[in-house]
Amino acid sequence: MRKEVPLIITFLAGFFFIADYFIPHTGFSNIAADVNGWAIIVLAFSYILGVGNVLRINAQRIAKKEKDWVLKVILVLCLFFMLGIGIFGGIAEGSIFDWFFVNTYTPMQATMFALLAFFIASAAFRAFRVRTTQAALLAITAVLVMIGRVPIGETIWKSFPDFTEWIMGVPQLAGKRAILIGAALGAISTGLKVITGLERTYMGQD
Amino acid sequence: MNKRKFCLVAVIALIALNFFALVLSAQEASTSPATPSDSRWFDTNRFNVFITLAIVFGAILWFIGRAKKGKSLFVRRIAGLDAIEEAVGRATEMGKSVLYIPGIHDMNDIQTVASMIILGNVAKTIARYDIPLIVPIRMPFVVPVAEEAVRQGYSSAGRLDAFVKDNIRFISDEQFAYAAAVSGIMLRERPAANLLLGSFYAESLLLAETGASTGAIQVAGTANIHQLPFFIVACDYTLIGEELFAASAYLSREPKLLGSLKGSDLAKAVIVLAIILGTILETAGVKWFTKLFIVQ
Amino acid sequence: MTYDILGIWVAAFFTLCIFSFLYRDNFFYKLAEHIFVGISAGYGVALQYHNVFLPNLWNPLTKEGKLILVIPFFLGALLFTRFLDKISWLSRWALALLIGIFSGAAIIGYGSGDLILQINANLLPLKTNSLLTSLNNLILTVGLIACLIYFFYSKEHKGGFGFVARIGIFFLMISFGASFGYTVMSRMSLLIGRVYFLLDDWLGILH
Amino acid sequence: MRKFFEFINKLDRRVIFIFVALAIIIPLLRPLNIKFTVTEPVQGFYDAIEKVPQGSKVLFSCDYEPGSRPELFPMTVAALEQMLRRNLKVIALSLWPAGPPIVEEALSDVAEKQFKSKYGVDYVNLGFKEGREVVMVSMGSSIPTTFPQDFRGTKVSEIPIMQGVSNFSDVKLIVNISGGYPGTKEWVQQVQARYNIGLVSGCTAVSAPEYYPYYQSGQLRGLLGGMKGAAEYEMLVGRTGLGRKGMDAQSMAHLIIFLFIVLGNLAYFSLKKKKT
Repeated sequence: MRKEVPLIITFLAGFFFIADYFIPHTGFSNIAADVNGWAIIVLAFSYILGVGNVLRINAQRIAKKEKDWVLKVILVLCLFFMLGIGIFGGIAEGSIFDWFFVNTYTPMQATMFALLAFFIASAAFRAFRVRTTQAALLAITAVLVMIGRVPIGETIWKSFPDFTEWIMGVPQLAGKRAILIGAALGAISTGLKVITGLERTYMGQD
Repeated sequence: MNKRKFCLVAVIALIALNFFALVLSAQEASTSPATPSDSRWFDTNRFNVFITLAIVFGAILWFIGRAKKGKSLFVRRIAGLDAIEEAVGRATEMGKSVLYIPGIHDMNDIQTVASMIILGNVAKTIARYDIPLIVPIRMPFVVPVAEEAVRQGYSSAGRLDAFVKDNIRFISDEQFAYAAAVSGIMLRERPAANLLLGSFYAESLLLAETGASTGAIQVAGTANIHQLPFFIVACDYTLIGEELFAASAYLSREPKLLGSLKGSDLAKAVIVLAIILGTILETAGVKWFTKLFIVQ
Repeated sequence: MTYDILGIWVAAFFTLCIFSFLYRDNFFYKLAEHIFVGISAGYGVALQYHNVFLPNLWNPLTKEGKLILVIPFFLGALLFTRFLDKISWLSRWALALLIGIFSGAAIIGYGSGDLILQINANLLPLKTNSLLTSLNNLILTVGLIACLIYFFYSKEHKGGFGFVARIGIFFLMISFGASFGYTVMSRMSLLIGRVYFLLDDWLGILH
Repeated sequence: MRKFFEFINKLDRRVIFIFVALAIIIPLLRPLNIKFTVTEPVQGFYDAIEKVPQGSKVLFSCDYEPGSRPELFPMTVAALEQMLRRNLKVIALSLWPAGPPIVEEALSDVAEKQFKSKYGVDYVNLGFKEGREVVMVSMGSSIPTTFPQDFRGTKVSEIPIMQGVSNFSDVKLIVNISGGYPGTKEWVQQVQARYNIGLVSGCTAVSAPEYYPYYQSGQLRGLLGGMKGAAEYEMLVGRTGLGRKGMDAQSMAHLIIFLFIVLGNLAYFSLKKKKT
């Protein structure tokens, strides 16, 4: 019962999605539309489950008074605060919820990504070593694309941007297309193994 | 016996529910004339997608069947595996530790599954020498799987006594905190070889750079295409995209992995031939072949 | 108006807290990081409640009586059995629905969108009226075939086959070089965005 | 000379960080306004929207979060300006949880303040739906059942712009601003060919190289790559946003990185020659 029913559900769900692509029959496509609609709802529940995990892990850390447990308390308080003003105060523009989104969520997430600019600069300086001919080719292309793609490149050489567009549109494209096709075959084989129940690691440990 | 009966009931219930939905939605469809009702049971102009999927599915299932029957399926040795062995060998010569980072994703990412197989093999080669194998982990779920993989490796080399459970350490599930802590291990314990194999994201930059600065020999491998450029320039060798999965199939000879690898290979061969044929026909001005690959 | 100014100062404070990680990991960075994890988790649930739970489940189920929605509600609730170890395996019923659908979506999406259409786009004539197009078509075709052969595992990369594979790695390196250049561009733009916020919205020294 | 390289090799990371910060702050304080021209994929994006008949409906999916805002928000407002100038009816939505507030901000800046358009008649914000590529396919069978209410809670059946919109055949073009997954790749795979609808994409520079095969194959009619793509597009639309303002800083930042790569390798090779 633990293994059989989930496998049946996975097979049915996968079958409906694939069949919906091939079968234009209105009655059938309505079932597939319903099943897709269910997935949207279950996914929303799984998001809430994810937050439940965040709460559970942090609650354990607070209980055991681990390092920085005070910060974990702040984390939990912020979570419930934002959740509360969102559900009761509404999420439209101009609400307190939106104020906190604009003035805390946005700057912090944007700055975390901006940190990467510094890390990539120090990596370029300390780790970007042209050890092999392959790395040399990578380095030359990287530099050509970086300089050609910014205005200063165009002042250096009039048709630098067109040359960069050529690199992106021909040699680079051939490599990316091969990777695309390889990834497509990989994804199809994994999807097939999951739907037919050959691949069960997603079942997790029981 | 009742378990089987219960499953049958479950299946029947599910199908009944769906036909209930069919009745409901069919009745709904008739009330909203906006969507013209279409009663065809197969969309013929999607026949080419059907054939392609049939070929790929058939190849994969056929090869998995052959692998299960123990037929010998040839897979060439992945150059990356030699690089891993060389890195581990260098560490044993210097008597220093080896750091194995299995990526930052959970067990439901196939790259982590592939990384566990390679980890088991690395453990087997290291078991013969008394050097520590440190495995820092980000997702709690991965810890027991990694312990099991390393224990299997040590026991199959007959050195279960040398297996140290504490070297497989859960660090933190936050991305940058994990990267900072692992960089700390690299700088403090100065491993001679860093192996970064699995699913990596923006933190790959931090790890590869710190590793390079400590002078350790580094071998990396990931299927996340956007992280490959950093690994290629910062590490001594990099397994590119699918090579990570090919390496795990080569090592484990596991029917499912071997079967899908060989199935994909057959599909690639068919694609290469199709491109050659298509290009010749296109150059000759013949268009019908290309039209076979149009999707509506 | 004062709320906006207060907001900009709060945003600037948190921006500098995160930037302080560049100097070294410190209390302010950890504080900001924990606040962010809490706020973003709370934000997510509130948004899912307003944009998914109410319109797609609660209102149709209670107000329009679409009883079929009892199934997803039941499956969704099953997910929470993950917290009760004794019956946590029940949560796999809900996971099974999601994994089944996403596997089906991957097969159709990759199969039709990536596989067939990308092959179609690479069946190119080598003789065209413009020399440049013919040359480009040749490079595209040779490059694609060489890379596919590089990712071929059933034959040793030796002799002629090995040579073609080496041409493949040649194209792959150009492809990764371009990705590296574009990634540098992306990260720099994100930093420009933040510095622009600090200099313009906060300090107002940009004319 | 070798002492200089030894000094460089042991340079502290924070010194590098200071150089990067200066390379960005100085051009912002002293703009150089270096000229640049429009490249072909950006022209394709602009022309694809110009070709949409006046007054028809367009789907505008902004799938990104504040983390990619500097590259993608300028594209969002510029695309809105071009669409509203052609009196196109914009149906906006987002497949990322943190997307809708950004869409609301763009709509109020451009639609409300600049064009004085009426909410619900000229444009609408359908908000967020969880489900990623499943939402796209679900919209293929029915948009109203997938999005029963808009972001402000009004029922879709009561919104004028949504009358007669049942699935993708009722919109002329999909304009997708994409920050990653789910984004342009999923729109191409799940929707473009299956429902035979035009698609253009504005994406982060990180994703741009992966989408060139879709542009060459015609699955994408236009492609804006990163902040440079936004700057070129702003020039075409005639708008000065963060895209154009950031270009000088982008140029200097790239030169600094180029310099770092060269210096790092010179130091590496000179010290390596010493060892062997």
